[in-house]
Amino acid sequence: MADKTLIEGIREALDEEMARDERVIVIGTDIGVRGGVFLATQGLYAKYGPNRILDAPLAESSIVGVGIGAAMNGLRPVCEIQFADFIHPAYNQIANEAARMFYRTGGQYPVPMVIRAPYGGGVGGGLYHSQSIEATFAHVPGLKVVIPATPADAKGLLKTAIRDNNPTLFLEPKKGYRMIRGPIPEDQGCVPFGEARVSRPGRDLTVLAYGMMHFYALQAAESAAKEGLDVEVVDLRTLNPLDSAGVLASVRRTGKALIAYEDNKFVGYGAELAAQIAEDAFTALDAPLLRVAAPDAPAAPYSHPLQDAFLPGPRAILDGIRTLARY
Amino acid sequence: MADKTLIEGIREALDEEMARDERVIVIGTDIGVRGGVFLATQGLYAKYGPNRILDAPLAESSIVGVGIGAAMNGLRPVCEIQFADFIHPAYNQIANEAARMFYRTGGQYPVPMVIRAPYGGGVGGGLYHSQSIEATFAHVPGLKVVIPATPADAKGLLKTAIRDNNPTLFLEPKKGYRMIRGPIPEDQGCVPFGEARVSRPGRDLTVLAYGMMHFYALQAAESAAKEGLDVEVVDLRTLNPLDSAGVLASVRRTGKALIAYEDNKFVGYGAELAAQIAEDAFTALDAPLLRVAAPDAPAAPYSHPLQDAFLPGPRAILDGIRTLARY
Amino acid sequence: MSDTTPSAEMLADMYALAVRARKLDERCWILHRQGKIGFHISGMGHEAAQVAVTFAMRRGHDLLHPYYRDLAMVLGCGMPMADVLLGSFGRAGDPSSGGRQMPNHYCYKPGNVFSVSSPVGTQLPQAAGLALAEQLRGGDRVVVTCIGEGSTSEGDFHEALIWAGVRKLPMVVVVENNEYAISVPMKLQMAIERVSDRAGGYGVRGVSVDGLDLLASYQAAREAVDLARSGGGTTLLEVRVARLTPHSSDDNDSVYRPAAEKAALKLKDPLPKLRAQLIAMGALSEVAAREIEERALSEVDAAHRQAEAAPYPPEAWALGPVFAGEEA
Amino acid sequence: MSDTTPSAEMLADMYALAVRARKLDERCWILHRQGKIGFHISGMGHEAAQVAVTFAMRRGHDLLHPYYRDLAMVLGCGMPMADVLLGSFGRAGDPSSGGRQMPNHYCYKPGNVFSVSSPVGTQLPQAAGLALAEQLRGGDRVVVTCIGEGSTSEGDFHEALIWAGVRKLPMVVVVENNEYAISVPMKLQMAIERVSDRAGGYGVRGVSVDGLDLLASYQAAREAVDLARSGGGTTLLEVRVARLTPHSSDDNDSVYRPAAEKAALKLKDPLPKLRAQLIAMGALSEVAAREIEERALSEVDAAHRQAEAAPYPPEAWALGPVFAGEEA
Ligand SMILES: Cc1ncc(C[n+]2csc(CCOP(=O)(O)OP(=O)(O)O)c2C)c(N)n1
Ligand SMILES: Cc1ncc(C[n+]2csc(CCOP(=O)(O)OP(=O)(O)O)c2C)c(N)n1
Ligand SMILES: [Mg+2]
Ligand SMILES: [Mg+2]
Repeated sequence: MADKTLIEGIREALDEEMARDERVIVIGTDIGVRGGVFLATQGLYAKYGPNRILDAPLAESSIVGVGIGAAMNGLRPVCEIQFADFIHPAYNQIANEAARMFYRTGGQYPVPMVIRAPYGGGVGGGLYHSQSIEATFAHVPGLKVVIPATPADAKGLLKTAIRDNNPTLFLEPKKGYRMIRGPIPEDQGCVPFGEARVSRPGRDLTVLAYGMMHFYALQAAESAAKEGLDVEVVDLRTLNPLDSAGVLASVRRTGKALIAYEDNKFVGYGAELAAQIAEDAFTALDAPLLRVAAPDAPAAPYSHPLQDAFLPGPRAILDGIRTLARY
Repeated sequence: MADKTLIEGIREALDEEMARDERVIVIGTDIGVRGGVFLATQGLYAKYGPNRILDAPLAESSIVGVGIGAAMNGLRPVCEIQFADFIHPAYNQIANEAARMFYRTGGQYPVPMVIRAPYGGGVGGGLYHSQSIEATFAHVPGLKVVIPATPADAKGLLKTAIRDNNPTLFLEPKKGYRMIRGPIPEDQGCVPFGEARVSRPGRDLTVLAYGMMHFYALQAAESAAKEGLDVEVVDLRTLNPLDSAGVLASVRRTGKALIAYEDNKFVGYGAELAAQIAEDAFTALDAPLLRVAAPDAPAAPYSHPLQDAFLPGPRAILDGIRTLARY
Repeated sequence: MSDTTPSAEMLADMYALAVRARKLDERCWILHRQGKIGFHISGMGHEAAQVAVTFAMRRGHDLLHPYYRDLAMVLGCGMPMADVLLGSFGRAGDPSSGGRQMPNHYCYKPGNVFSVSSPVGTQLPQAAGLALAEQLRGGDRVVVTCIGEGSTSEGDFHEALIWAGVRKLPMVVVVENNEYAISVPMKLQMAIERVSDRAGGYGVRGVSVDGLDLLASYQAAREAVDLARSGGGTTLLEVRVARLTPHSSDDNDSVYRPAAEKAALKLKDPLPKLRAQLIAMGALSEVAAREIEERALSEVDAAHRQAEAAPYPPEAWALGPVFAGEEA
Repeated sequence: MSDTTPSAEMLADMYALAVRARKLDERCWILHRQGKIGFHISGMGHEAAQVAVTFAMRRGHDLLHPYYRDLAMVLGCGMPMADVLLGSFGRAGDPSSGGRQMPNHYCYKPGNVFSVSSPVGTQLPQAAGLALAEQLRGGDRVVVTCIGEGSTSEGDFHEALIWAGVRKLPMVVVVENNEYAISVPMKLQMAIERVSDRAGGYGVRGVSVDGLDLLASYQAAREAVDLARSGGGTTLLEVRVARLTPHSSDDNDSVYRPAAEKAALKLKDPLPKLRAQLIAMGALSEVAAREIEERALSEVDAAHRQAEAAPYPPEAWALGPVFAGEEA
């Protein structure tokens, strides 16, 4: 089985789900003939035509709002936001509308919609092509938040998202689009939500991560192994629902947890992981928790030395591993 | 000194700051002749006229966006969002623009702007007049987030916010507007940001809270005292900057921390408090951390029994205190 | 034109709907003053226009994404009075939200009425999405959505109208212009005389009509709905109405509305005018009118009794359902 | 009209600015191909309109809130070429952001140029706020802000234009219409022929002009700026331009732009046309034109050398400043 890229996993999922269910449509900017700025929809316009792949006006609130309406009228839209940084104009439609619709109608109107967005830094994108937005949206009740870390998961989780009857924010680590490679089984099916994956078992401590930081965590664990440290790496895969049981089980096994995320540290997603561990696995802890995250400055700057200084990577994780191991 | 209400503190701060500095203007809907839907600006239109108190079109993104522009051109706007739930359309202007402007211009363009918004539940407002939004915005680097819990702080912190050269989200616990009463010194000056306040010293455990939950925490602590529990209550006052040192000092003294917030629990602001404690006061902890917060459903429902079931209050905090005390 | 002229029977039905909405609305104000319900936001003064639009639709077939003032429209789409009041009382049987949303945040699935939100303007892109789905599948249902004139200042209005124009969506956007957004007068929302002047910028049809005149409104609405159904795209239909009440039960409009203006409001009330007009036209007799009014009142009484006696929702409804269960 | 007709000297200056922008722009594409800079987004094809607008302003006095294509405008407002390139190279000396923002996200405080953001459309409400502050203090500075035609679909465009109309703000909103938003053609953004048709809905003046024609653009821009300064409110000024390049250095436009259309672009280039026109008018001699071109190229060379040799920012700049220090 030849390795594929993460973006191929995305494209295959879209293609197969569109072939499988004609209610699936895609809405976004530059997704038609252009095939998306990252080519996630390449070839789909030619295959499914303008009634399934809809180039939208440059207006994110409407991309989501129109998606909600279409979802409530029998379709299953996949809305593409070109960069996660540009989802902000749609925050109202996502948080106040899509996420609350099912609850506010007492379960009468589900909103089966996926919002895809490339996120994260390291591509020289500066403040507005580098943001991590998962904490903001994981906090919104009624919205599922998914981040794949492997090509197979990209495909399997996106399939699940499209078939799920809830609004789902599907965040794709854009730096990993072509950098993260791996096998995708021919018959790759849906990957269930709410199941974290121990991607590297270990005994000394647990690193909790997702997306690009999971990729780096594996590298850091590899380096740590050379120093005799046996690090367990857990890939969360879905941030909401979170596999709390899986997270706690790992931490209970190892007694130490490093929480790695690329977003700004303060009130980031890792804070929730820390809180749950400090509430529910307190007695199993042999050391303080440790978060490795981006500083609380706006986002990764453009200039390469600044970008490098800003973003946490394998080295920062390895440093954290050493600190925790020493404790 | 006769007691005043929290909303009076707000109004006095606006009035005094407008009198003091003619660059201060107020922008919002229904803030003119109407005096605001909660009467925060009552009397100010008559006093300062239409060039200082500007009724805006019903368009929150522009209320903030226009505020940013005015702030960059020499004014000091106070923008009112009628309910925190309606700030969502302005998320882009706040998070991408106001908060990032200073950093992205290398310190050339500060944005001295306050965004005031009544927030929180308990007033029969249903899903869209009850939301807590502090976690979402405290996570945004470059934005200060302030929540007063007393009339004096309402006045003193708002004065500070207006004089601060950074964009500040000033969240007012609307249920407390008239319910929270207390003295406001005649010469009430600025209350500095970043200084939490021990509003009730105690030895057995610490309750960390802000806004309405601080009000309830004092009630719960009172009840607990009758059961022989000596509870310390800390009012955070500013969520960003957070007085981490003050928080940690209290928890180190008592060894136990209950974190109370009215927002949805998952990835809420309390998670950050938990994380910092679990990182930096781990060895001082005698018990797991405990969060008392709203469930992860959209927001407080309208129907009174549902609203009561949804919102955390003194009873939930007291239950938490007992649990922690027993540990 | 002639084939869209309402029959005498239909005119009587229209009057009946307007009266039903008015009587129920009045009851809500009373219930609020009595402290029995926590909130009310009113359609009084908007009824003629709302009835006109409702009758222009194929009710139960076409889709309605209304806003909080559209009491006559949701009644017209089949929502029982008792269901409205169950919402006002926050009772379990409330079909809009099971007591979760504030009163007047209507949702009535059997009548194809979509859920009213509080953040104004959000329904417009959603309505465009409803219409887009209809168009893509080749359906013949028209989407009607409503909004206040103040709320057209929100960016969502603009974005939805762009979709409407670009894709010629089968939609009617009804702007109920009562010249106020709470206290903010229309001239602070727009530097134009008629909201329909905004249509030109979107390549959609714009029409303004006296929304206090039911017959004129019906003609305009009917043309808009028919045009949408026949592939002619969206109409931005402004109905000029009057807000006969304060903004809501939380508002005191004497602070910002001149006394003379308030006094003159009575003259704008579309109902007495409609009544006289229909009687003059012979579409209604005085007796029939009175019968309609009495029937509406008994209906209100019965609904009131039923709703007030209904049980509150179980506490568990505060917690969910938040997520839809899985299905393939 | 006659008093706004540019003198020969001014025409030569205009040509010089257009040429400076073009030469610098071309250099950036080369630097990108050489892998020396990470990104470039171009103003080629927009220069005539941009120069016209810039010269209509009181440069250094009026305020400019531009967008990423406005290279000629920021140069016209006094930003040195080297400063532009310091941004492209991500060097410490970049006056826009100290290397924090992507290239072409201009900010130049000495020239009253406000900071370009990436999220499109956000500058418009901000520009309205700049203009509001100016108006409230009785100042005479005009605010010029620019946006692409695709970005006018964002809600922020609508909301800003509402403020502009309601408050008669001293502002010019320049829509640089190059008929594409990356790959999305204008007809998917709007069901109208001219962006200026959107002005009517806001009660502001709307003008469309051939932005490839510098003289026509100057007249239109000058009228708009003068009107704004004299209290006449905002003009929505559409300049019809051509995007001679792919959207940015990340784009491949041959996927979506027909080959014939691409081939025909050369004919649209405003610079050769302007050159010939000015020479025909006698505003410029062939020699003078060549001198301008050569001077521009030397300026580019010098700026290039300076910027490439400049140091990177210190790592600490990644962390801040995030917050402004306190002052009373
Ligand atoms: C996004 C948002 N901002 C503010 C409010 C508060 N609010 C509720 S109704 C209203 C006025 C709406 O006026 P208009 O659109 O003219 O409708 P009308 O009530 O006059 O029918 C306001 C400001 C809201 N519901 N949503
Ligand atoms: C809010 C937002 N959404 C998407 C983008 C990505 N993007 C950058 S430029 C652009 C096209 C803009 O087109 P137009 O406004 O016509 O300006 P042009 O580039 O043609 O001059 C897009 C979609 C963005 N920068 N901001
Ligand atoms: Mg109105
Ligand atoms: Mg364009």
